[in-house]
Amino acid sequence: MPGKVVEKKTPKQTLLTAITGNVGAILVGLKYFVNPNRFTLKYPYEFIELDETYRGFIILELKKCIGCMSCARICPAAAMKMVKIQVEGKKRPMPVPVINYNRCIFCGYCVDVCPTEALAHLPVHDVVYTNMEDMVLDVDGFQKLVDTPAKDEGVPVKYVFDPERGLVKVPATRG
Amino acid sequence: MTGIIDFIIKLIIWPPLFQLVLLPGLVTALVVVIFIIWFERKTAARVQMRIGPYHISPRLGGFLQLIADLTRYAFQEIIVPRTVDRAVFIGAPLTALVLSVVPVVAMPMTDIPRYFPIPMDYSLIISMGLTTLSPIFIVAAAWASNNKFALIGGMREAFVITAYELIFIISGLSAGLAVLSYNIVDIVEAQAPFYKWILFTNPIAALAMYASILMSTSGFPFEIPEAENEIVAGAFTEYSGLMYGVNMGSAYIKRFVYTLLFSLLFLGGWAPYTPQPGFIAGYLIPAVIVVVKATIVMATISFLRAVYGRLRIDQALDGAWRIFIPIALAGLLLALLEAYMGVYA
Amino acid sequence: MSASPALKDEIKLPGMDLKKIGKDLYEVFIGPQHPGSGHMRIIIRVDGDVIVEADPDLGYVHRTMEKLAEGREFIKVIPLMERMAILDACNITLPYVEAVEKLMDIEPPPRAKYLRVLLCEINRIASHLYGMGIFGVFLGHSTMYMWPFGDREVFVELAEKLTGARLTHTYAVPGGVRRDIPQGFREMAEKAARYMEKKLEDYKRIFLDNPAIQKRLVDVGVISKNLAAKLGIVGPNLRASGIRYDVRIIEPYEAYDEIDFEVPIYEEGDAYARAWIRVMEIKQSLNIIRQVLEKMPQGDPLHEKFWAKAPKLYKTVYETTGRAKLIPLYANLKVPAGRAIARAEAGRGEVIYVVESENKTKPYRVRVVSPSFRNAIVFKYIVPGHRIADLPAIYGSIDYFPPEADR
Amino acid sequence: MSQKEGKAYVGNLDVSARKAQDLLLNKAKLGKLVDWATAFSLWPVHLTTSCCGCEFAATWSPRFDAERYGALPWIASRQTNFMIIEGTVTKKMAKAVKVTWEQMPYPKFAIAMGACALDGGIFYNSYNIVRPWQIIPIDVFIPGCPPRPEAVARAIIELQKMIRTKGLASQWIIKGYREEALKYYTGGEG
Amino acid sequence: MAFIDRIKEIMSSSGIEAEVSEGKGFIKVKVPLEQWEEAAKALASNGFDHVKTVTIVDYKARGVFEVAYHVSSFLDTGLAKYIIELSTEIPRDNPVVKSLVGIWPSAEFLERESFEFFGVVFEGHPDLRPILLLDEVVAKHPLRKDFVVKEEGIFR
Repeated sequence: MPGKVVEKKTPKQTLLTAITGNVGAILVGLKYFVNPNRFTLKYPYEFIELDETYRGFIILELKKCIGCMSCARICPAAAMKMVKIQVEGKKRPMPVPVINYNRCIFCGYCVDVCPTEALAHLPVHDVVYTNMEDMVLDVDGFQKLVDTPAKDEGVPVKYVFDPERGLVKVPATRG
Repeated sequence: MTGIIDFIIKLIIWPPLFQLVLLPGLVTALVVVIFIIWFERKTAARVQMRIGPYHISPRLGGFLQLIADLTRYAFQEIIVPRTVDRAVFIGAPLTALVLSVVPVVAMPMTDIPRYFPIPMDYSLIISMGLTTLSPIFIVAAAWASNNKFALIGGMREAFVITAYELIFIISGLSAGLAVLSYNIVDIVEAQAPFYKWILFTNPIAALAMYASILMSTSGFPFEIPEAENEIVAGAFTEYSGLMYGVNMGSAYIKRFVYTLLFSLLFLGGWAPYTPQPGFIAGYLIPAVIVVVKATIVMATISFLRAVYGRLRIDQALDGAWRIFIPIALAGLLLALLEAYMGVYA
Repeated sequence: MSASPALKDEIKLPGMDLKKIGKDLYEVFIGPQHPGSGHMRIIIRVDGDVIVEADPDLGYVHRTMEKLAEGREFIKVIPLMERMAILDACNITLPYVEAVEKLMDIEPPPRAKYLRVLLCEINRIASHLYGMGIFGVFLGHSTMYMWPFGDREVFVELAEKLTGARLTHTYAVPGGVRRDIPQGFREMAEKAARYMEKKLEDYKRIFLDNPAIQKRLVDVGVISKNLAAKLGIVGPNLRASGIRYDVRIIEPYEAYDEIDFEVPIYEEGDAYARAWIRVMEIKQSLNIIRQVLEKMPQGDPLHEKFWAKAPKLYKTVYETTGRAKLIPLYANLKVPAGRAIARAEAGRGEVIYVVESENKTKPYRVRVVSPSFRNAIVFKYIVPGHRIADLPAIYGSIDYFPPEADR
Repeated sequence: MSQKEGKAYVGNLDVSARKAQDLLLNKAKLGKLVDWATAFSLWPVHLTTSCCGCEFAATWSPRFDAERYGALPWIASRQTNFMIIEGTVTKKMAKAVKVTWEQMPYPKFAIAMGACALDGGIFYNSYNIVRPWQIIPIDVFIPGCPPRPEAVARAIIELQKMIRTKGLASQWIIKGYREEALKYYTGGEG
Repeated sequence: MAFIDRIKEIMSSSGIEAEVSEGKGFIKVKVPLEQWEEAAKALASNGFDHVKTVTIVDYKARGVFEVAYHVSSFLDTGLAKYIIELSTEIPRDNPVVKSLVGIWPSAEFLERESFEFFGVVFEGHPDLRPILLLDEVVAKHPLRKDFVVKEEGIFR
């Protein structure tokens, strides 16, 4: 059964609502002042351990790659390009994907379309650069593990849902 | 040599200068303002489920944040656009800053005549009169900026100040009327027992004065003259660097001075304490008590920013003329009644 | 301000050229660098404090999506179109996917339909909370900015668990969806819904029932029923004016015809009603999320055309991680010739796509009209007569999102 | 009143300001203090260039709360020192970006956020966009579309480190410009 | 009576030679350019009160622009579920069409947008200025098929 329309009315303003409204607003403010529901991530000292399914940076496992070029063809931002390199066990140079993080939009199409799971997401998404050239990776760079810079400074945490406080921060162990 | 040091010490503790510069003048005001802005940001953060300034000094909960902001402002480029009226653009905020702190020279912080800044019998009227000076220069600064947003902000400042200064003065006078004296010392002394604070005997006037402080000193979100989402900091749109710091500072100092007056008139001043002879017991301690009370009042104002939104200018003026001026007049009547019945006789 | 010779070479923005305006009027530019506007500009002409003329100047975020879509394969258009409202990503791309499906004459499996509805409603809540947050900050109510943005994170987290991305989900693809729900998702959603319902009461007390806010909103920016129809505005703004129009009930798409929900209507048409309607719609969306998770049928995530032929690895990946991998055919999806129109109710209103294909791998023409673009006309007709201070209130209540409008 | 170099009633402000800067920063070694203060007082100007603004807003929202770093989104460009380019910059917006950047007093810094602000992202071949590094000098680049709020926070931390170790703020005040930031500045349009 | 017949009836009763056909998600009403305004009036007087999109498709090979208004109704819930595509064809070298802003004010911004992207002139539009683009970009009429954006190959 589809939805139905329900007519509603906004509350009227009277002198009484003016008084109760003011008092109510201040009381709610006080409630949060006395018992704050803080769930701030203290970022460099703590960092969120992302799920394995998170669509973060991408890593190439060269052994599995068959050079089908599906990833480069489906890349919406033309961030993934093919380069021809000589691979062990192949006679002719094989096309292998490389990535340009200047463009990558982390849509995960390439990972999803890869027929051999040669591409995989890393649960990392807080890397910054001061030089744009560092973001254009070659085949070797594409196979390297990108790790979150917060790892050296902080501890991993996870957020879990809670009916009283929305999200609650709990410690997590990496691995 | 010792003569010079003696002279300097004497000059420093010479009441008018001491009060204007050190306590509760410029220096104390700055310390209180730094505390209050930090408190404001932390309170808002607390209500808003977050932490607020923190990383600059994790152990102090980010207390140094304001120092960093001020230092950064102090060393930033000061842009004076080509289209402004240069002299007024630079002069007006500085004048406003000086004038905003001037009213404290008329506020005695103790009842020992030796430490009165300027002994006089009409200190209430003089101090309230002096508070009305600085807004003029904010309007001047707005005019000099030659910017449409600044102009609108200046106009709003003029409107709001006219309306709410009136409330401020009426409710201030009603405090004096109850005691039948316009000398702040008399008013404070009359409130010596806790239950005789005018806040309790005349809450109507206190409410009116509190509201007028809220509105006329432009604290977020009651900063109608500098509404950020409407007219981009209003009068101060064009100010940068230290000049903007001066503007911000003078707004907060003004609020501090207003709340000083509020705590003298309604919260019993140095009330639980009776000044004793001697510089420390007779002057410093009572002054600190007044400053602490004023800070608490400012803190409540800071808390309200987390609860309220901004009013429209016409609604604010409507509230002033239609609600708060009648309330202030009712407070005046009540004060008259109290004076007649001799509550503070 | 006389034009001194040195000022001549300075940058000119559109609208800055000299125009004749009334004698007592002066022009104020609200935006694009202005905290009371987003990435758009409203040129207003003011008489004293009262606005007499408003001229919205859009296009600051026009990123040429319609043109770029003509040069890209069908599947690539989804992330492209998603960028116009990344906080409402599933809703805004769904009609495109539906239009492509109509052209290909396929229908997604029932489970995919429910999953789409699930993400759509999560997005709708996040989008409404975003709108309320912006609304709050426009009224100088900083808590009303922070709370919705904080609570939005609950739903962003929920969407992240489902799709693997915070905002740009790229979830629905022709034929189905890309991921299945992870383990324990139902409990998470239930907890989030319970939290949100409780929190909405606090919103009411600090914002909607706050007399200072009521004063700002009641009878401000009134759009009457007839005017709303005349201007062709959409979404919650339309329903706040008393028009019974919601694509979810007018033309139920996906699984909406199997779900029981209410569409709140307000007759007042002012900014206050527009604030209320968002709160009410969040409540209904929570209700829909619960029902979807309850009624969700079993089945494949993708249409059998794409799923039956998929290699074995694909199915193992789907069973272990919930990722429905796409077969390489998607990279060069050939869509039969024809024109299809599809519409959906996005967070801000009806979004409509006209997709024309000529039996190639790239669309011939993709025309999209987003809800914000249709709402933009409101500023021209509603704002005049109000004070400058009302402009942020109206702007916030319309929940205008410039990237969505400019495409 | 004459408009010449501040000859009005207040003395020559520019010259005296420069002298004071020289005295304080070169001779009194206040550079470290300035760098410290600037690093912890990066106030981004409110200029939302595109849809990464959603994550920009989320960065200042309770869960990530970038105000902890002392960064407070501020209203008017004149009072800020920090700009985050949030995603695509269209040709129309580029002019506004340039105007805003020039309105800001130095020392000022900029971060480019999101793939669109780096190399166009998904709009790499659009006819209506500008790469922001063509119009203003950028200090830190954040990949992602949109980047997570943590990445924005990471960029702020990175910038703070750069300011404090390289003394960017004090250098800028002494010289009036920044050499390393000119690397990306190619004139561009706008 | 099927809805499509009702549209046919509306058109024929107003004396308009319209080709009415059913499309995927819409009902196509193709009218000759001369009867453009009358057709719009006929639809408007039958309860179609707003325009959803103004879509222009450039058929370069045939040398025409197809101008299509997708109209529907808000106030009449019975009509709301249908989208009518009112379309006509105009020559590419002289792209002029009557503006329908007078009939449907909701088309105002949509027509301005079509004007800047295709250079189609809407006669009688009260305020025909570019809305999204800068003048130098408008001059290229970017959505016409002869303005080509370059796509990149898949090899670096």
